[in-house]
Amino acid sequence: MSSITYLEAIRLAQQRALKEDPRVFIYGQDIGAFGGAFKATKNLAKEFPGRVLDAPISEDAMVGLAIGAAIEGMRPIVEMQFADFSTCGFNQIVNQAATLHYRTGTPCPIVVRLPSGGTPGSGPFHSQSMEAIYAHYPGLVVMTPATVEDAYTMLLEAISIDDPVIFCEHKFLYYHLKAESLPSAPAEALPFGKARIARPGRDATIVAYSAMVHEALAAAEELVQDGYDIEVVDLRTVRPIDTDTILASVARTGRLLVVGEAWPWGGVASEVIARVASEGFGLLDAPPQRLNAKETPVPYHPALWGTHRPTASSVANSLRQLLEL
Amino acid sequence: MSSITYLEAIRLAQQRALKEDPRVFIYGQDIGAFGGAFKATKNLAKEFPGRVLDAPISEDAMVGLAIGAAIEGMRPIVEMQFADFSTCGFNQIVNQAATLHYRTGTPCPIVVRLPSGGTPGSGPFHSQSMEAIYAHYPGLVVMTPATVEDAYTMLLEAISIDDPVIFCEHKFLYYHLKAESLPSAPAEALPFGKARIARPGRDATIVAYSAMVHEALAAAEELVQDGYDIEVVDLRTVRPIDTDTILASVARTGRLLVVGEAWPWGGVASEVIARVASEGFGLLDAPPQRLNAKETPVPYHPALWGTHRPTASSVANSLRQLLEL
Amino acid sequence: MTKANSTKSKGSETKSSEESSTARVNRELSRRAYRTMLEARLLEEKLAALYRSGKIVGGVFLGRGQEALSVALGVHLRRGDIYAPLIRDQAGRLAFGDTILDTLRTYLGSSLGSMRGRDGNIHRGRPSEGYHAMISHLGAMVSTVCGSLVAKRFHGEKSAVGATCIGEGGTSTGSFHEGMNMAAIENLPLVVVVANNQYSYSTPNERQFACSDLLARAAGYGVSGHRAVGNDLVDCLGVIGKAVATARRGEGPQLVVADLLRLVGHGEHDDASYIPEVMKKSPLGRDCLELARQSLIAQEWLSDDEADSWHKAVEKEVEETASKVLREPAPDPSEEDWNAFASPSLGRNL
Amino acid sequence: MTKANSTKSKGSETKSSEESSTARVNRELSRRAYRTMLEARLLEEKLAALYRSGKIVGGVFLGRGQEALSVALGVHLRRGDIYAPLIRDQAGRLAFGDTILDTLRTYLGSSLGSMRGRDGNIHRGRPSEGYHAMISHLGAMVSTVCGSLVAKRFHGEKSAVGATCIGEGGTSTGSFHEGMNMAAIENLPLVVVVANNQYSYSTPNERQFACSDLLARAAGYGVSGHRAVGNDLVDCLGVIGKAVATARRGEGPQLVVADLLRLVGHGEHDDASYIPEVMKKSPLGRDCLELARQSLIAQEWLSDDEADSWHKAVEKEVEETASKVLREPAPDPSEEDWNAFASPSLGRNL
Ligand SMILES: Cc1ncc(C[n+]2csc(CCOP(=O)(O)OP(=O)(O)O)c2C)c(N)n1
Ligand SMILES: Cc1ncc(C[n+]2csc(CCOP(=O)(O)OP(=O)(O)O)c2C)c(N)n1
Ligand SMILES: [Mg+2]
Ligand SMILES: [Mg+2]
Repeated sequence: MSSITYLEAIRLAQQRALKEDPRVFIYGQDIGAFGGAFKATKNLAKEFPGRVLDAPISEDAMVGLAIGAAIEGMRPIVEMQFADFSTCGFNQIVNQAATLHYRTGTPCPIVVRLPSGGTPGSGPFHSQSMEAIYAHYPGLVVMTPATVEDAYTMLLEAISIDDPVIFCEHKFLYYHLKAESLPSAPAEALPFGKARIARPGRDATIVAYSAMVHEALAAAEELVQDGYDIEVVDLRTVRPIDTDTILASVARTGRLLVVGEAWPWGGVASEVIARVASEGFGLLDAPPQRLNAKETPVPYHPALWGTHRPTASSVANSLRQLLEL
Repeated sequence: MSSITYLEAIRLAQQRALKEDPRVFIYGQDIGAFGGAFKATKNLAKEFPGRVLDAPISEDAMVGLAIGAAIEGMRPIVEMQFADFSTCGFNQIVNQAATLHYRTGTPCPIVVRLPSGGTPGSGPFHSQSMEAIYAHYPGLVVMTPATVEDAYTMLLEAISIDDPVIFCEHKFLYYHLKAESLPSAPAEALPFGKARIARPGRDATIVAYSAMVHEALAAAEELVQDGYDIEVVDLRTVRPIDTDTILASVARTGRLLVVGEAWPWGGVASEVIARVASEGFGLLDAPPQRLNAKETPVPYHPALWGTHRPTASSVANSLRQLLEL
Repeated sequence: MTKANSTKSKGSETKSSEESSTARVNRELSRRAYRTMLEARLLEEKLAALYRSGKIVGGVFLGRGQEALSVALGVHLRRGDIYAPLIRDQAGRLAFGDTILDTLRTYLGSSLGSMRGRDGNIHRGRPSEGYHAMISHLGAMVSTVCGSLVAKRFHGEKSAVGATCIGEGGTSTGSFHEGMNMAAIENLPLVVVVANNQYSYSTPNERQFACSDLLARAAGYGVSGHRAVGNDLVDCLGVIGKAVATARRGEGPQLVVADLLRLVGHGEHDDASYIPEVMKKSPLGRDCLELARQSLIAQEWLSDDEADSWHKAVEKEVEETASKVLREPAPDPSEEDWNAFASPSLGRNL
Repeated sequence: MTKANSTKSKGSETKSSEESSTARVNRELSRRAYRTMLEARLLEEKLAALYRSGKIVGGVFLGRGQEALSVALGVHLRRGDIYAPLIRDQAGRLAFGDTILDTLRTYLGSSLGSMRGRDGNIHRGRPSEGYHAMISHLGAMVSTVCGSLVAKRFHGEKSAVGATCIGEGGTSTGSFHEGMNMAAIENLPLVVVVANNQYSYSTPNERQFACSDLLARAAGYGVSGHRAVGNDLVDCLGVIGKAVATARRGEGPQLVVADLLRLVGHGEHDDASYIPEVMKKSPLGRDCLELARQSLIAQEWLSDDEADSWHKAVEKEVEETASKVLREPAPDPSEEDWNAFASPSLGRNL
C-alpha cells in the first residue's frame, strides 16, 4: 500500500470485518453497487454479495433493523449518509439501542457510522458534529478517530465490542489525511477508550478529537515560535472519556484548552473541563478554557464556515490567551 | 384561588394565553376534550373551540405543523405526551425550528412542552429529562421552571418570545407543588433568563433547576444542623444560562455543587461547571462538584429510581464532601 | 421459552401451527387459545387489583377485550419465531411462552423477574429468545422485528416468521411506515396485526386517520392485507393463521387489521368515559372471552364444566403466584452496578 | 414575491390560475410554463458551469428533466399560497416568484441573497412570503406546509393552497407519512407532488418501495390521487391544475404521482452511470423541455423563432446576472453577529 486515506481506512476496516466475521453486514443508503455517497463501501457489495445492502430513506427503520439483527447475533454497521440525518434515527439509537442491554441483558452490538463535521459549502445540514448528543446517553460508546490508523483500528474495535457504537468519522479528514500503512491488528493500537498524547509538551495541554486534533497540532507548531511547548491530547473516544490521561497531562502542564468543532453548550469541551475542574482542580495553574464552534447553525459560505469552526489560528489565539492567564 | 398546583399554573398560563392572544393554539395528543394525559389542558378545548386540537401519534409532524403555523404568524404550543417522546420530533426541533431564524430571518415562535423527569414506577421511557439535548442547539431556548409561579410566568414568557422554546415542566412537581396565588403579570417575575437565589447562603452554592431545586433546598436545610449556610441558585432557564448570577453566588461562597436530574455527560451540571471554571476560577476555594443521575436508563422500580436520581440526602452528602475539600 | 408447540395442561395433542394455519382452525388450537385468553383476563384483573391497592406503582395497561386477537397471533407462532407484542398483548405473550410468574414479577418489580426491576409492566421480554421487549415509542418495534428476520435470513433459517401488534394510533407514526415499507422491500416474513380499537388513549379515529379503511394501506406498501373480526376468536385464529402461514411460505409481509374495542381504560387510571355507550353496546363492544366460550361450547369443543374448572384453576394459579411474588425481594440499589454497558471493560470509565 | 399571476415579459394576458385549472390548460399558461422551464434549464446549466469552475462550493443539485412537472405546480400557485419546493424544483421556484438573481446569489453565497451566505443552493426560500426554505431532511416539509395551512385556516383565509414536491425516495421517510396522514385528518388544501424519477441518488425503486404503484398510497391516507406523465408539460399542467383546483375548493389533500427521469446526476459530482442506457432511451428519458417546445409549436402556441429568441434572451439574462453576482460581496464573518436567536435580548447571554 502506498498511501492510504482516512476514508480508505474506513473502507478497509469494513472489508476486513466482512471477510473475517460472518456476522457483519452493512446497511445504508446508496452503499451497495454505488459504494456510498463518499465511497466508504466501494466494491464491497460486489466482494460480499448480499452483505452490503441499500436502504430506503428511513433512518429510524435502518437503526431499528440493525438493533433487531444484533439481537439475533449479527454485527450490523449502519451508514448514515451524513451525521445530520441521524436525527431521524435518533429515537431508535437513544431509546432502543442504548437501553437494550441495561433493560434486558441482551447486548446490542451495532455500529452507526456518522460522516461528521464541516467542509466548505456544506451548510447547516451536511456539517454537523453530533458526538455530544449521543455521548449524553448511558449505554452508547462514541468514537471520534482523528487519524488514519485510528479510523481503521477503532472501526474494527467498534464492530467487535458488544455495545452500540456511534462512530463519528470526519468528512474533512476523508481525503486530506493519509498514512503509509495500517496497523495489522487493533491490538497494535492503543487499548479501547485510551486517549493518545498526539504531541508531548510542557506549557499547556490542548485536548481535542477528530479534525480538531490537526488544528490543535498546527496551533502547537505555531506556538513553537513563541517559545512554547504545547501538549496535544487526542481523546479518540468521547464516551468513555479517558480522564486519567487528561489529568496526567494537566498535571504536567498546569494549563488546559479544550477544542471542539461542535457547539459549546454541553459539548465534549464542557464535559472535559467539568471533569478536570472537579477531579484535577489542584493541577490547574490557570482557568481551563474551551474553544468551540460559534453559536449558530453551521453556515454555508466558506468564509463564514472558516470563522464558525475553530482553526489552527483561533486555537493559537486561545492558547496565547491561556498562557497569559 | 385557594391553592394552585404547578400543573394548574401551566393550565392557567395556557388559558390566559388563549384568551389574550388570538395567535395561540395548542396541539398535542389527547389534549382536546380529554384535557391531556396530565390534564394540563383541562376544559380548554371547550372554552376555546377549535384552538386546542388533538394530534395523531406523529411527533415529527406535530412539530412540523407548529413550525409552519408559526411562519404564518401563529403562536403554537405543542404538548408532547411525555418528554421522552420528543425524540420522535427531534429532527424538526433541532434542524428546522432551531435553524429557521438564522437561515431565513423568519422567527419561529413555537413552544414545545415536555412533561419531564422521573416519578416512581415510570421507567426508562416516561421519566427522561432532555434539557441538555435541546440546549446543545443554538437557536433554542430551554426553560426548566421549579416553582408554581415560574411555571406560570415562564410559560407565558415562552409563548410571547420570538424564539422556539423547549419548556421542560417537571411531572413530579405537577401535584406536589402548590402556591397560594399567581403573579398577575410576567413582569412581576424575574426578567427572562435570570436565575433566582432560591435560598441565600454563605458557605457553598448549589446550582439546580426544576425538581432538583427542591432537593437542594431540603439538603440545605439539613445542613443547617451541621452549622452550614448554603445558598441555592435556581437556574430557571438552562439556555440561556445566567452565568453572572452563578458567578456572583460563587464569589460569595467559594464553593459550588451543581445538581441535575439528567445524566452527567454534557448535562447542565457539566456546562455550569465549565463556565465557572473558565470564568470564575479565582472565585473557587474548592473544586466544583456535580451530582447527577446514575449512568443507566431511568429504572422502573421505585427503590432503584430513588437511588438513580439525586435526592435531598445524596445532595446533602455531596455538600458535606464539598465542604471538606 | 416458546411454548407454542408444547402441549402442557392446556389441551391434549396440539397440531403444529404450520398445519393448523393452513385452512381450518382446529379444536385443540381453539381450546388452547381460549385457555390462554382466560389466563390473560384473570391475570390482568389481578394486576388491576394490585394497582388499586398500591402494590404496583406506575401504570397498568390492560388488554381486556383484545385477548382473542392477541392470542390468535401468539398461538400461531412457534419456537424460533420473533414476537414483539405491544401494550394490549397479555394473551399473545402467554401464548408465545411468557408466564404468569414473570408477568407478575415484572409488574411488581421483583428482582427475580426478567427485567430485574429495571423496566416494568408491558416493557418486558427476553430478546435473546425471540421475545422482544417493546420500547414505549410506538412503531419502533416494526423495524426491529424486520432486523431479526434479516438476521434469520443471513443464518439461513427459512421458516421463521416475525410478528408484532400495534394499535391504530401507532400506525400514524413515521416509525410504523418506515418499518412496513422496509419489510416489503426485503420481502420479509413479517406479520403485523393492527388492533383498531377505535381510540388511541382518548383520541377517536377521526382525529387519527382519514382513510375509510386502514387495510387500504397494505396496497400502498405492497403487502398482503387481511381483515379479522377482532372480538371473534374463531375468525381471528383463521385469519391470522392464514397470514402467518403465508408469511412462513415466503410470500412476504402480511398486514392484518381487526376492529374491536378495548373494554377497559387506556390504563387503569382511566375510566374510558370518552367511549360512547352506544359504541360499547354495539357488536364491537362484545366481550371476546364470552364470545369465545359460547362458540367453543356451541361447537362442543368445550363443556361448561370444563370452562368453569379452567377458570378456577387459573384463578388459583394467579392468586398463588401473586402471593409468592409479593414476597420476593425488590432489587437492591446497593447491589446494582449502575452500568449500562455490556462490555466489561466499560464498567468504570464512563 | 409571488408572480404567478403577473404577466411580465413571459406572455401576454394570463388567466387566473383558478380558471386555467378548471379543465383545459390554456395557451398562455403553457407559454409561461415553457418560458420558465427554459429559464430553469439555462440557469441550471450556468450553475453547473460555475460548480465545475470552482465558483460554487458544496453541492449543486439540478432538476434537468423534471422542469415540466416542477413548473406545472409552480404556475398553478398564486400569491397567498404556500410553496415548499424540494431538490429539483428550480422551475417551480421561478414560477412561484423566485428569481434568477436570488438563485445565483444563494448558490454563490452572496451577502445580498435572501440566505446571506448562511445557507445555500436548494436550501433557500422566503418563509415569510409563503416560500418555505427546505431543510435537507426529506419529508420534513410536508407537515410544515400543513402548519402554514392550519394558520391560514385560523386566519379565515379560505382559498389558499399549500404545495410541496418530493422524490419517490422521500416517500419512505416517516416524516412524509406523518405529514400526509395529518393533512388528511385536517382535510387541508395540500397538494403533494411525488416526482418518481426511478432513483433516489443511486438507489433504484426496487430498493425503495415494493408497492406496484406509489399512487396506491393515496387511498391509505384517504386523499385523492392523480397521475401525471412527468415529462409531458401539457399533461402535468392539466393534472396538477386539477389537483390544485380541487384542493382550493376545499376538497382536501391531493397526491400527484408522476413518473419521469432526471437527465443529470443526483448532484453535479455524480455521472448517474447507474441509470441503464435502456431506461434513458425509454419514453421516461425523453427531455420534457424538448417535448414541451414541440408540443407548443405543434399547437401553434409558440413559433420556432419565438422559442429561439426566448432562449437567447434567457441565456443573456442568466449570463449577465451571474457576472453581476460574481462581483457581489461575500458575507463578512466579522460583521456577523453569530447569534441564532430572534429575541434581541438573547444576543449576549447564551
Ligand atoms: C411515539 C409515541 N408517542 C406517544 C406515545 C404515548 N402513548 C402511549 S399509548 C398511546 C395511545 C396508543 O393508541 P393505539 O396505538 O391505538 O393503541 P391502544 O392504546 O388503543 O391499544 C399513546 C399516545 C407513545 N407511546 N409513543
Ligand atoms: C432523511 C434524509 N436522509 C437522507 C438524505 C440524503 N439524501 C439527499 S437526496 C437523497 C435521495 C433523494 O431521492 P428522491 O427522494 O427520490 O429524490 P430525487 O433526488 O430522486 O429527486 C438522499 C438519500 C436526506 N436528504 N434526508
Ligand atoms: Mg387504539
Ligand atoms: Mg428519486
